[in-house]
Amino acid sequence: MKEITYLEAIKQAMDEEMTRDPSVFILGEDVGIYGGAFRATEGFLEKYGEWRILDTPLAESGFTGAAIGAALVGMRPIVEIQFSDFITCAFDQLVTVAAKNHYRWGGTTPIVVRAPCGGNIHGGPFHSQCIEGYFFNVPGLKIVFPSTAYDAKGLLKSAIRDNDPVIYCEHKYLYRRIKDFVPEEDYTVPIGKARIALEGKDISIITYGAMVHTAFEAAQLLKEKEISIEIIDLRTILPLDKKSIFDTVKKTNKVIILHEQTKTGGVGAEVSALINEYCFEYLDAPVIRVAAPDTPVPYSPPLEEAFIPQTKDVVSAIEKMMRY
Amino acid sequence: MKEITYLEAIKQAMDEEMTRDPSVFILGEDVGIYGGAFRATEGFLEKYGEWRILDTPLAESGFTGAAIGAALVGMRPIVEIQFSDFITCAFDQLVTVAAKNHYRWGGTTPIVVRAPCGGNIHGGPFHSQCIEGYFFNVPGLKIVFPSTAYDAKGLLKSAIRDNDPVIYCEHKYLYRRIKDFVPEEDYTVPIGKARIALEGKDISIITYGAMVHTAFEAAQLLKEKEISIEIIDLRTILPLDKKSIFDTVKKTNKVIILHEQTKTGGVGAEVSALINEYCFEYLDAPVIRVAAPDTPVPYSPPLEEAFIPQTKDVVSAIEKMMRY
Amino acid sequence: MDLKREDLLQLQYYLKLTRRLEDRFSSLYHQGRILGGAWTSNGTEAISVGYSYALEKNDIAAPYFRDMGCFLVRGITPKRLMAQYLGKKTGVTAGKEGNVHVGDLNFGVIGFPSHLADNYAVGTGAALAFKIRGEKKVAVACTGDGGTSRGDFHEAMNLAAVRKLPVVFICNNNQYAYSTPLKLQMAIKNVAERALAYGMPSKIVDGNNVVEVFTVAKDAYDMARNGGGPTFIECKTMRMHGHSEHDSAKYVPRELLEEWKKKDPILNMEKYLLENNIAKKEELDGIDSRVKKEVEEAESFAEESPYPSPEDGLKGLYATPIEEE
Amino acid sequence: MDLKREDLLQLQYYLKLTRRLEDRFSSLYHQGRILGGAWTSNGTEAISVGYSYALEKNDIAAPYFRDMGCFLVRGITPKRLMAQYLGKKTGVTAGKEGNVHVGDLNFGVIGFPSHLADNYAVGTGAALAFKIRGEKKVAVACTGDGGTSRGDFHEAMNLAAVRKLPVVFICNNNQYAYSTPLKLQMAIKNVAERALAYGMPSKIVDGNNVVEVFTVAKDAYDMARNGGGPTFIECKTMRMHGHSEHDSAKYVPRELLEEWKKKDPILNMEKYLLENNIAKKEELDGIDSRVKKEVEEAESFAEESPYPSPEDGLKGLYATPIEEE
Ligand SMILES: Cc1ncc(C[n+]2csc(CCOP(=O)(O)OP(=O)(O)O)c2C)c(N)n1
Ligand SMILES: Cc1ncc(C[n+]2csc(CCOP(=O)(O)OP(=O)(O)O)c2C)c(N)n1
Ligand SMILES: [Mg+2]
Ligand SMILES: [Mg+2]
Repeated sequence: MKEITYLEAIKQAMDEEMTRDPSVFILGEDVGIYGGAFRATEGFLEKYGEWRILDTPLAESGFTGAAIGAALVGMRPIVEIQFSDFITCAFDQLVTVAAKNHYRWGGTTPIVVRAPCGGNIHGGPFHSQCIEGYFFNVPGLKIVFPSTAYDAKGLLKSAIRDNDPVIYCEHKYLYRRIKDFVPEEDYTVPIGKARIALEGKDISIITYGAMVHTAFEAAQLLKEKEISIEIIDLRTILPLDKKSIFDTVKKTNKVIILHEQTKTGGVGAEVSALINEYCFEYLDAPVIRVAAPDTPVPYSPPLEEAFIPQTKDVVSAIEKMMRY
Repeated sequence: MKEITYLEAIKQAMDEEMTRDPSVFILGEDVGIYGGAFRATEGFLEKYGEWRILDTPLAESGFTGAAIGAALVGMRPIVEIQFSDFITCAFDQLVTVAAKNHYRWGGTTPIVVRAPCGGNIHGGPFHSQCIEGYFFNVPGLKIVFPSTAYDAKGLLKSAIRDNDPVIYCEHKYLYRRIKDFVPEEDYTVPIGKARIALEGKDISIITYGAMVHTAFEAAQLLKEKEISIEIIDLRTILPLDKKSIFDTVKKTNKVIILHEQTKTGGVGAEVSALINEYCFEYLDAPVIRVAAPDTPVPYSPPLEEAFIPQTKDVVSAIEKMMRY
Repeated sequence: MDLKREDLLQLQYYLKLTRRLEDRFSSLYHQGRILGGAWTSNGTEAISVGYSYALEKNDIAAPYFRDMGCFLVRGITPKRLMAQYLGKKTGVTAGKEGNVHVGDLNFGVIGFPSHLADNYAVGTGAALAFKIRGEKKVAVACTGDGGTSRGDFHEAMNLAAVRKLPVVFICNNNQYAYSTPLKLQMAIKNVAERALAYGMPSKIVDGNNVVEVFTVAKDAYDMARNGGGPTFIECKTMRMHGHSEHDSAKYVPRELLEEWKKKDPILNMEKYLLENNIAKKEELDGIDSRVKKEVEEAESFAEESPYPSPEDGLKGLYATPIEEE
Repeated sequence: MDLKREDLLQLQYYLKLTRRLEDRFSSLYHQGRILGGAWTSNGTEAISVGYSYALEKNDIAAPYFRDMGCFLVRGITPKRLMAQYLGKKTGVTAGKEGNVHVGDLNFGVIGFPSHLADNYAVGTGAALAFKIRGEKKVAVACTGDGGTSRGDFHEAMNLAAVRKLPVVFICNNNQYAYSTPLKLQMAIKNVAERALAYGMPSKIVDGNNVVEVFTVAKDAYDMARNGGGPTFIECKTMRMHGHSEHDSAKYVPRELLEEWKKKDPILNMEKYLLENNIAKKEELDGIDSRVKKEVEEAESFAEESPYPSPEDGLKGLYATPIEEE
């Protein structure tokens, strides 16, 4: 076991997969000589050469479309979108082509789209968004969002080996801020499976991405008040792991859904609706969503702090629910 | 009062607004000499000339962006997307620019994007989609979806006069199939307000678009079985009219959400989550969603029929709920 | 250019097969037996037949919706295409997709997504794969004159040129995009001028001359295959039917159609074959009967084929489905 | 070209103001007092200053993120810009947006969305409005060399050319897009060649010569204003800082920077003013002190300004909010 950061985990996953499988290659803006805006591919150009680490023109739709075409004829491209916000420019290729190829005519499109997401880095409206909402109503895509270095590595390997288009959301705030021990040998984390990040019995927090850490902070504070929190880290957003969701509801009977994405039409809405539909009788209180308000991500520190769900927001939602 | 089709209602709304306000103009593919793929602008080119009815190059992003720019300097453009499916090509301009202009820097963007949506016309995956899901997690947009000729006209006028970007979903299946009596004089239907399409007391069906008519068929069949259905026609999808939703829940205590859009991450998820959060104690049964399965819209008749929610699906969901 | 006699006859066969099959689609559409819509390449068949016939077996095509000739030349049978149009289980997409929205990688054909020019980028990606793997294959991608106005056209052409990828871009310039004439689509005289923006060589060919399309495409493939990079080929032609079979195309001047009728690609080819003593009248008639029979058989096959069953529509979303516990 | 002495001095003033203000942003960023990021136009200021100075009051600019000169010339004050960078309530966007992601229609400046080339389409739309209304106004839109690879560049240029809209497109060709050199961005020698695809006239100018940028832009505006349609102007220059202030730009050969340092636009202009006896050394020093003072005042103003309060972030989503009952 070795302790590595979330960013290092991403880098290792790509490096090991590229070594293992010659069909894996990376394309995007500044992934080559610069090693990527966040340095996820540092040193890769020297190691793999300019035909497996492609600095592309500034053209998200074109290079995502090209990745799709390469995938259809047997490659496993990893597309780096410099900031996930720019994925809007590749929306058509992902939704129209990649998502529907297999259903429509049997084309297999094993691409991974790495999307550096999320706020708390003072990036403002265009360098802070969570983009899973754009793709959440699109059948045919898979979406994952790791919260730990262990999962970051294991899920990225699974995504690369998967035969469907996977949007891999990686949270920029976590890149250098969290570390984990990961095995030295090859391992994967399955797509489609949530994990119990913390076992508890009073209330479940269902969450993912950077908010898993916010949930932990809340759980820590609430422990002192003798409230026992269970944290479910979804890890895969699409398709959702319904069983894990339902199991925790049946256990604690009280649920908070927490995400950094804006509230309306967010992942939390679907989780809540599923719980309502399938676990109605197990609920001892309404399902509450703690999420960002319905605005772009503001830039100024006091605004951004108010935008991103904070530990105190989670704590007060839980205290309110305990009183229900 | 005069009886007109849904399509005629759309046409009249545009015609009257163009006559009333010289800042209104229309752009898109084949809206000029051809009068639009669905004939919504037939005769307009002769009447308003080639600078207010613009046949554009085949370039959804470019002409949507141009509409945004024109709107910022005082025009009120109506963008026709030939089939709503092609709106994926304009996604970036709508989400990045139009939706965020006002919040980010105070720019006012009064554009209407007409999106001919929906299936049941044997159009297959790319001429049948409901696209509200792509935009439902995007703060800053408004989305409306009329189900009657009356609302089609009134909502389109409101959308044109509104100062924010409005995505106007119009259901192709309804174009020539439904008729309403509409006033001869000017009227509008407010954005943000649902309507009670049918008063009832046992179960509420919350729905919108073409599914309102499916809900009516179900209500008709259930009447014979002495089940009284209330139908809420949302009309505006974003932002949702929470009060109308909560009022009906408080009245009937049982809710079915019905939509043609695919289930996961659909509008129904948000409606269900809101009900859970704010009307938990009023619920006598789980909130059930009747929606399309999570696949593209298939072409072949038996597949398309299985894809689109049918009256019988609604009836059986309601019968099940009545037994709950 | 090394077209043998058999090749020339095959080209004529494919032109006629495409014409007849699409004519049949058109009739069935008008009879209400094909639902939704029907698009034909009527009058422009030489383009897809020509560029496809010039490919080698392992090459890849990323066609657009007026490329019925491509599906046929690459080996997708009239039976499967007819069943596709009728929404039958035996269709290329087993009823999931309709009409021209089809592809089959067993025949090296990438599916056409409705969104024009998307396949320019996708085709470029196939070429990128060949380049990365060091394979001597090429990709060909096609779109209409209207499609060249889309962003994906630009992004794909540029990427292909920068990386000198083995891809050839075909443009079916049939002078209209639905009702939109060229002068509202672009302010240049030839679509080929678009290629100047990328430093990419371009060619203008008579899109109604299948031998010319074949020859120019073949040269471009050869160049691409040998590391010479991409070429853009503008094929000048005229759309002889409406945009789709429901469209009477009143916006097209009748004289324009009269003029182009004389340049019909099948007549052109027939004349060429006869005047140069390459084929006899009887042989050409033989092609006609063969084509007629094939299309009839295709129709019977499709009519007799079952529809998919409703559950089939729920399958195939993912290549690797995730099991629910 | 009718630049009076005052105009020439004003141009030099704006060049220096832009330089000094951005230098200050850079320092504050490195001190950790500006959060997120800071981008400068260092070495390329003549472009945005030149094209903006040539506009008339009621014209519209749709700039990109290296156009600080545009904000300043159009009248957005250093105070509001400094407050913008510091996230203060008195900033142009009151803290909603940061740094260069800013616009204010009171000064005819459309906000810059981060997504490059989006503003080419938006600017084209402003020109379309002018054309529809029969107003004699022009719009100018700007992007970088990298931005010209995007689909929106293509779609906007084409639309503007087809409709002969009164819009002028500027390209800041500073030879890099982040770390990506021109040769990986396009396979042409001059970005201006892109315009050939649209039948649009283009010009190549020395982007480090503010008088040249001004003059060529002015001519293009005049032509556009009088119905002559759009022009594409490539301004050749060199990005002298990193992509943003965190980037040391090791990937840029030092000799290239050395060479371009000699062509600094402010030095250029100073030489021109002195050698032609247009201004005296003291006058130019006067500009320096004026600029210094303004930037200092801007900083004090911004430092003393309050932050927005958390509730402010919930306001302003819609222009016409929908009241909930
Ligand atoms: C992105 C996109 N927008 C709109 C359409 C609808 N549409 C289908 S064909 C067509 C015209 C195509 O013109 P062109 O590219 O010249 O091809 P042609 O039909 O003439 O062969 C349009 C607008 C589409 N398929 N894709
Ligand atoms: C659509 C899009 N993709 C990616 C980015 C991230 N990004 C910001 S600036 C930049 C490079 C821009 O290069 P260029 O257009 O040459 O402008 P310059 O920075 O050189 O002035 C990139 C990739 C972006 N802003 N927009
Ligand atoms: Mg055409
Ligand atoms: Mg640059």
